[in-house]
Amino acid sequence: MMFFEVLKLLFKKPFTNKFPVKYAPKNTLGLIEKVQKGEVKINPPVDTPPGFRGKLEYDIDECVGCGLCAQVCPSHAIELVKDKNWVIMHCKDGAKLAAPLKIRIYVSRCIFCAQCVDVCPRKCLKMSDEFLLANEDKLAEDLIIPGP
Amino acid sequence: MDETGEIKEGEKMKVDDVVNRIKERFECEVKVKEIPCGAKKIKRTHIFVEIKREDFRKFMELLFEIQDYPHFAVISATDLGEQMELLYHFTIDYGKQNDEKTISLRIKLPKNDLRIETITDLIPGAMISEREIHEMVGVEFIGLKDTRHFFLPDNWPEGKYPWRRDETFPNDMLNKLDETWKEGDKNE
Amino acid sequence: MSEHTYSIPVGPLHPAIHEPITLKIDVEGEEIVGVDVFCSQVHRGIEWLGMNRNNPIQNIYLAERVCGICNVCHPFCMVQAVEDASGIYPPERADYIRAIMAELERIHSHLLWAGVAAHEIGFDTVFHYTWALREKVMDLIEYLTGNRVTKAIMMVGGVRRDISEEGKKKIKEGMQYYLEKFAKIEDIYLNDPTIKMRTRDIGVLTREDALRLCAVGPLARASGVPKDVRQDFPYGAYADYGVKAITPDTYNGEIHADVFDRIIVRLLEVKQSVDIIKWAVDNLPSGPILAEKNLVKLKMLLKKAEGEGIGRVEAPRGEDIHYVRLEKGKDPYLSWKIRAPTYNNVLPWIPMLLGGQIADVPIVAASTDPCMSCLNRVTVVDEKGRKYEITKEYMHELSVKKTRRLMRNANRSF
Amino acid sequence: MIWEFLANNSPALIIAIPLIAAFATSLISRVSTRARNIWVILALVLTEIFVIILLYQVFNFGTKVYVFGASSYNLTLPPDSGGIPIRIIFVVDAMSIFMAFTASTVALAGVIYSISCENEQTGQDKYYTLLLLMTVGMLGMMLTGDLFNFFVFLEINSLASAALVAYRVDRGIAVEAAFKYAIISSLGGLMVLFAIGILYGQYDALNMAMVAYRMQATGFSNLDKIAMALLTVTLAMKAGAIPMHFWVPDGYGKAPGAISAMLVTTTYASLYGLFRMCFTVFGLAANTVTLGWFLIILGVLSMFVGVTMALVQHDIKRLMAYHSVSQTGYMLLGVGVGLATLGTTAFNQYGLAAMEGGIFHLINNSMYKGLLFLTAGAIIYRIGTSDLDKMGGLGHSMKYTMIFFMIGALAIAGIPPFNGFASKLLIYESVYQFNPILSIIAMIVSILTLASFVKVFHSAFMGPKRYDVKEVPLPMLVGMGILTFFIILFGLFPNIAMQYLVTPAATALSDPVGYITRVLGGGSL
Amino acid sequence: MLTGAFEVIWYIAASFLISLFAIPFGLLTKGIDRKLAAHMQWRVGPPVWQPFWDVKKLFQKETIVPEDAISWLYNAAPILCLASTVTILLYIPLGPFPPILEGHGDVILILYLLTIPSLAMVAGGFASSSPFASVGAQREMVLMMSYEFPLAATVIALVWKISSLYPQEAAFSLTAFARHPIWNIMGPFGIVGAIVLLIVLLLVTTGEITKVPFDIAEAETEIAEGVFVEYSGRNLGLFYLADAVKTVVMSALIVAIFFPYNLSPLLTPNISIPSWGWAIVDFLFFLLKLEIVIFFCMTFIRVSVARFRVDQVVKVYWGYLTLASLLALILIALDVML
Amino acid sequence: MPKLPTKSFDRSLWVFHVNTGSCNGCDIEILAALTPRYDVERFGIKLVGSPRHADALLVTGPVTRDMEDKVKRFYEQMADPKVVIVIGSCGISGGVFHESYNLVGPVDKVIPVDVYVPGCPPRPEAIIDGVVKAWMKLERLRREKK
Ligand code: SF4
Ligand code: SF4
Ligand code: SF4
Ligand code: SF4
Ligand code: SF4
Ligand code: SF4
Ligand code: SF4
Ligand code: SF4
Repeated sequence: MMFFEVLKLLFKKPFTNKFPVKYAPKNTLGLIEKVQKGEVKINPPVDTPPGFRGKLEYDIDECVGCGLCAQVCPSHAIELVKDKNWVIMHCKDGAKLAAPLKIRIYVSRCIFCAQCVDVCPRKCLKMSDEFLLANEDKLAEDLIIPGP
Repeated sequence: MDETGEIKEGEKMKVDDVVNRIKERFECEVKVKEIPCGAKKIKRTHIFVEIKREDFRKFMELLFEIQDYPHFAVISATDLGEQMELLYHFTIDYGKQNDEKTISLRIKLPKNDLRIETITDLIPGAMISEREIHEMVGVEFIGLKDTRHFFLPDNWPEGKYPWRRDETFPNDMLNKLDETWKEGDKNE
Repeated sequence: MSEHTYSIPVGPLHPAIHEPITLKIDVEGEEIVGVDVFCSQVHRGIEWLGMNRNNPIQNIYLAERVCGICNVCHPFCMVQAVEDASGIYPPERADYIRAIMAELERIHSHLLWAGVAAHEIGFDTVFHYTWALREKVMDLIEYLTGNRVTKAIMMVGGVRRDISEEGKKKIKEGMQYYLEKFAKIEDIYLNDPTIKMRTRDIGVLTREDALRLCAVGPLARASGVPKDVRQDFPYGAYADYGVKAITPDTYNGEIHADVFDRIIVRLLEVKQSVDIIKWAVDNLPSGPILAEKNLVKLKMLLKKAEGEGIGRVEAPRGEDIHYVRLEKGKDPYLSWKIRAPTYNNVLPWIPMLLGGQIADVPIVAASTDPCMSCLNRVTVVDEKGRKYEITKEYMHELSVKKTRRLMRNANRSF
Repeated sequence: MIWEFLANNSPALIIAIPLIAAFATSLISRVSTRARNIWVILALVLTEIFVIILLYQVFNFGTKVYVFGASSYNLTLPPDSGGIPIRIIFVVDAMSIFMAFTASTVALAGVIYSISCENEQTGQDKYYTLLLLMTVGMLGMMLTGDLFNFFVFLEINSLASAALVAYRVDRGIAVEAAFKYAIISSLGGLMVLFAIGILYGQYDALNMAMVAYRMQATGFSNLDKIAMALLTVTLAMKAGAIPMHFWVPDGYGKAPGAISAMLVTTTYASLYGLFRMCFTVFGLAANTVTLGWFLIILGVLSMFVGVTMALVQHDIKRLMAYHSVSQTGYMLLGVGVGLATLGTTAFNQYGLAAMEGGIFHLINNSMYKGLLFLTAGAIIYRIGTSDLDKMGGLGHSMKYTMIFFMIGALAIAGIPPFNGFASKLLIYESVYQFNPILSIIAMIVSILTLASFVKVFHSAFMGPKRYDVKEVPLPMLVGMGILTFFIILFGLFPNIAMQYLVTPAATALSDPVGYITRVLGGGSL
Repeated sequence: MLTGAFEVIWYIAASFLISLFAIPFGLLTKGIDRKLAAHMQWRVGPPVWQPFWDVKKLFQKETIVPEDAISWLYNAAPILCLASTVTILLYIPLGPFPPILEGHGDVILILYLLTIPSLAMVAGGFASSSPFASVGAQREMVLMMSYEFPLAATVIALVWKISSLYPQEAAFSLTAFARHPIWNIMGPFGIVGAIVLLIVLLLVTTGEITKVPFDIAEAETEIAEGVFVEYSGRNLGLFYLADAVKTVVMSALIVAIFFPYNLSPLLTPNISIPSWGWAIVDFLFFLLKLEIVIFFCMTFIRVSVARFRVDQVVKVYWGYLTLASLLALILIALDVML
Repeated sequence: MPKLPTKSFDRSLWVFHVNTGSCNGCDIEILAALTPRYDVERFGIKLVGSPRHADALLVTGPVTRDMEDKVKRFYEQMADPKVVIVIGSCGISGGVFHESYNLVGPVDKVIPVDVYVPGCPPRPEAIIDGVVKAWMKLERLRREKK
């Protein structure tokens, strides 16, 4: 029987987490401006736990371009690209100028499996807790983790 | 019923018994695979049987003798090049603690004669699976009443079978969704 | 009155969407006389994709996305099959963590189902309430795996994330929460007269039909077939626990095999899951969580492996089976077959809906916890079995007849 | 001068014009069909005009007693003459003229409608002749003050109606329906004649007033009872009340559209007869409570059974026919309550209102039921079938017919602001004091009626286009428009109808003494 | 003639005024309903002004007429629906203010006027030529037929009692109800009967404004919003408004029949403020009564039960509620006789 | 050219949800966004059962062959002004299903898309964020128009 239950609930504090604000603002852009000015505070979303799988972070300097991440990525989100900075490589047949490989990640293709993070031998990939990624453009700068 | 040693013993006999009964009737290869699991290393039993296409119905009869209603799971198909291998997965002795066995029945069909009897008359629940195998690899089930597409759209081209590894695979229908947006790629 | 048989579409694309399946219902008078099912809207060719990717590791995520709801069961099942085929067996700790994950998923899925079922019969409060309670397990899942829905926890030969002491505490807390709330949920679903009114003796699936049509999971159990992979064919930690399949007679000693019984079975299973999780956390063995820590090596091992394996897992909706065949040097599988539970639970709709009423369709279909939406292609089957596409005019005529029937019935009930 | 003469002789003219027109029709049609059409319409327009003139007279000067061929009615019935009628005598009280107004209006609308509706049929001359004869019969029944004349007009009317039902002889079913109708009518006629015989034998009079007067004087004998039973049952049957309604669906269902509409008023002529007998002839002598209950029970049964049967019909006209039965129930109910309370204080409290309701409903029903039959005829005219299952999508092209239909349907369901509501409201609000259950039933029937018409509306007009048809021709729309005008008029301003038509009618009907004194007292009393 | 013209102008002005009150108040009521329902579902819910924004948006949206629809009827239905709903309010006393069309404040008239909005919906549903809309329209008809008996019985039973005590009154007039509040004139049996009738009427109201559990005509999970499935933009907005006003109408009717009390007679001896002040107080009190009635017949019921099936709806109305109202009728009959 | 969105569009957004072959992950998160924890109804967002009523189309899934023209039809049935929000990676780019014989997507190849919400599945809050982005886009458009 829900009759009594609903009456009880009526006087209970709602379960809602009021992210980002309680009600829809009249003017969203205005709200954002106000938030930037610090006049309005945004209610944070439900906390992300440690180890949350959000948008990738890439440490380009550590990357050796082994391509393992691209190999295991199930959704083809990682692309190997040539570094813009050429370096001198030392091989057994002498030194030569080469562009080492780096990667570029298309976040809007990523399915946040963290498989690349696990496989990377240099631990240069990490998952942040950023997950508010909506964008009008799927190729926006925000959604591409640029290689070189 | 709990998982004491005795019962495991009994179960073992039961597996042998099943294997023997199959071997008695058919000239075939029976593989038993036992996989231990958990901390107690309790074993699960898979029985693989390979028979000839001609024996198929007779085998089904035997299956119904072993258990009044064997549970049919699914048919999987593998394209082996010249042959198409069908694997019927059944389970028997369900409903009891740790007593179930799977029986997988392997039948190889030559590519040029992909036909086999239906089992929907015995087990109506096999209908979807037969329809799926029919549309995906082009096996004809003799006696299957409903042969419409189940998973593929209605306008799917005739004679194209997506799960085959030969020229009947619809190569031109492949779609690289991730590539479609490279054209507009600003960073390129 | 001349009665044509006609098909009606049921709830095209409504909020309770699962896997889209086309459901055609032939109606004659008030009665449903024929049911037909199609499933082309959602076919993404996952098996084919899996057979053509680079390596089995990628396929774990593909399996995870067979379904967003059963997203532990499918990978679980697949890695089981791959492990069988390659002989890379997981360590014990991994077995237990897998079981915990699978049971958490069952809790979330059953609560999700219960909410959706309430929504189907227009009981939105219960829907909101149940889903609010469900958030706890979602948080738990997020804490343990890093995402609320897709858990990405399975790996061939083990699991990807360990459960820390902190995690154990959180899990226990969560289970305590559900033990407390369980009484209330039980009271809402099993004692509310309007829910009972809409579900008792509706959509009956007899034991014989359940067997004949190979029903699995709670659907089969509610019909009195005590079939549960965790019990019959235990895998991983379940072999140690000894699960007992739940049938409605454990609750009230009778089996009606109707929608209400399915509610009973699912609710009791939530409780069972809570017990299993508590047991598994308490008995969590120590040790590694992966048989082969180095992924690159694992990849090489799998590449060299040869053999076939069958994975079986009791998903929230019933038995899930994967068949995998590996061949040396072949990327990644020679063969992969997925048999999701709904695959088997679709045909039982036919006897369940036959003879029922049109208004029961949503709740009966939902009672198998299936995948339905976009039921928009309407085909007519007439008495001779001829088929033709329905036209608007025809539909109009039928709806006219329908009014008459309704009015006559209203009239009759004087 | 001439006007005065015409006005004074209006009762005779009302009968004479259509009668003459009827026989002249076939002659004139030799000239041209057009001329004939104009002729027929003209005749009915004239009739209508005289009805209105007479209405004016009756309203202002009270009951009019008219004697054929005598300058003064005093000559006819000297109080000491023993009541033997020397001349044909018409007694036009408010009730009679009320009925005549209804009948002539519907007839006018019907005939205009027929002009184009029937223009493709053969034998139109006969059609119009019969139609006019039918009108004559109806009007005669309503205006006469004489039992035997009543019988004669009844017969004229029955024969003409039967012939008209069979008018579309190409259909076997129509003939069968006509046959049924003819048999019922003649059986009924015989019974009426028999009853009149009984009364004549006892009281030696055929004049209603005289019979009533003498019956009251001598007391209510067993023979009277038989006569009363015969008369009420027969007339109730002719009025289509349950359980003697079996001829109605066939009769209405098979007749051409305009005729169905006029059949409605025809049955009401019988209903009028029933009321007249109950109130004026037997009202003083017999037990009005029993008689009232008899009408009430007939009414409730008709209401309920009629609507229930209607709900399951598949043929638009049969469906409407059952609704006629059901609507007749309301009138029986209203008037029955009036009769049952006649002479008690309750009569003034609510009995009169109930009667007013019943009588008001009579004219209302004639209008909207007539309209509905005309729209049904329009549909059949365009698509050639009356099977609801075969209709659909007409709303796309037959916009006006659809609007007329909607108005008719809403009116019959008693939805404000149409006239059906006005009269039903009177019934509900008075009858409940007699017995609340009756009111509740009346309200339920009303909503069931609505449901049934929504069904028709949906089947016929809604849905995707199925037939490529045009709107019906103008004359048909005009015919429907006339009735619609009254529906809306009476709906929006029920006071007009109440003041000039209904209340006088109800008062006149409930006052048998007044009637008798007027006739026997030489009119000047 | 002149007075006639004046009257007409007055009616038009009055309808306008009434809609000025009823539409915003109806929307506000809807907002309050949604807010309360949300809280009963353990969530925050939309602000109470939400319905205003919804309507504003709907009116600014494109209005699509489906190809197969009978366009004039399709477009006329919503207007008719709203107009007729507003008209009903002219006949209902609003707290301290007598009905504008006084003397016609007639319950039966109101009951029948109440069918017009539903009929407009039915017509609109049929006119959109969509199968779902047709099924919805038919269900709406079934619904209308189902609640008719209990509704009629309720009204007639009460009126019967009043007229048996006060034969000189125009018993069906709502002002008669106001003059003789039924709780005051009922004996013990009658009180019980009246309580039963109040409950019946509350449940009928739930059906009349098509809310769960009787929302079969719009059942979203079964027939995808039913009657309204093809409507969009302005037309949908008009229906939305009509629904809001209808809620006010039904609750005002219940208040007028069962709770015609005003605060002023109670308080006048103690406090003295000008008479317009009392009018305001009474009016506010009336609004409060409306909200309470709406809470019980709409918000509370709809959050605490599941939707019924069509046959169950018919069974509830023709079965249980009919029995209940007959029982009440008998109780009141006892009361009249004793 | 779609009509310019009006101001109050912001505070009343009725959405219609289409599944074009998704895995249900995103769909249940959309549903979750309706439930008490997130309760999008407080922004005036309502899930409706008919595309005619909808202001926004939520699309999930990589668009299977069967769903292609259905999605198009739903889009066309919606009254202007309207927005399309794609939820989930597989609708944006095919995600994990990026090459298959039965897909014709991604969504933006079939109908114009206004906002993309990456995630697999995105959290309910991310879906709310997507809606906010849609509002911002509309407001910006309106400002530019002025
Ligand atoms: S990490 Fe492995 S793949 Fe990368 S450069 Fe080193 S050896 Fe090569
Ligand atoms: S998280 Fe997964 S999907 Fe995303 S880039 Fe890494 S491997 Fe690819
Ligand atoms: S060119 Fe040099 S650096 Fe490059 S692969 Fe060969 S040896 Fe290595
Ligand atoms: S030797 Fe150098 S280039 Fe070769 S695998 Fe090792 S790091 Fe790479
Ligand atoms: S796996 Fe690591 S190091 Fe190798 S390419 Fe990827 S990000 Fe760079
Ligand atoms: S896994 Fe099977 S059912 Fe699912 S989409 Fe792929 S082929 Fe279809
Ligand atoms: S049946 Fe299972 S796998 Fe399929 S959609 Fe439903 S929950 Fe997901
Ligand atoms: S984005 Fe991911 S979770 Fe969402 S539907 Fe697609 S595959 Fe499923």
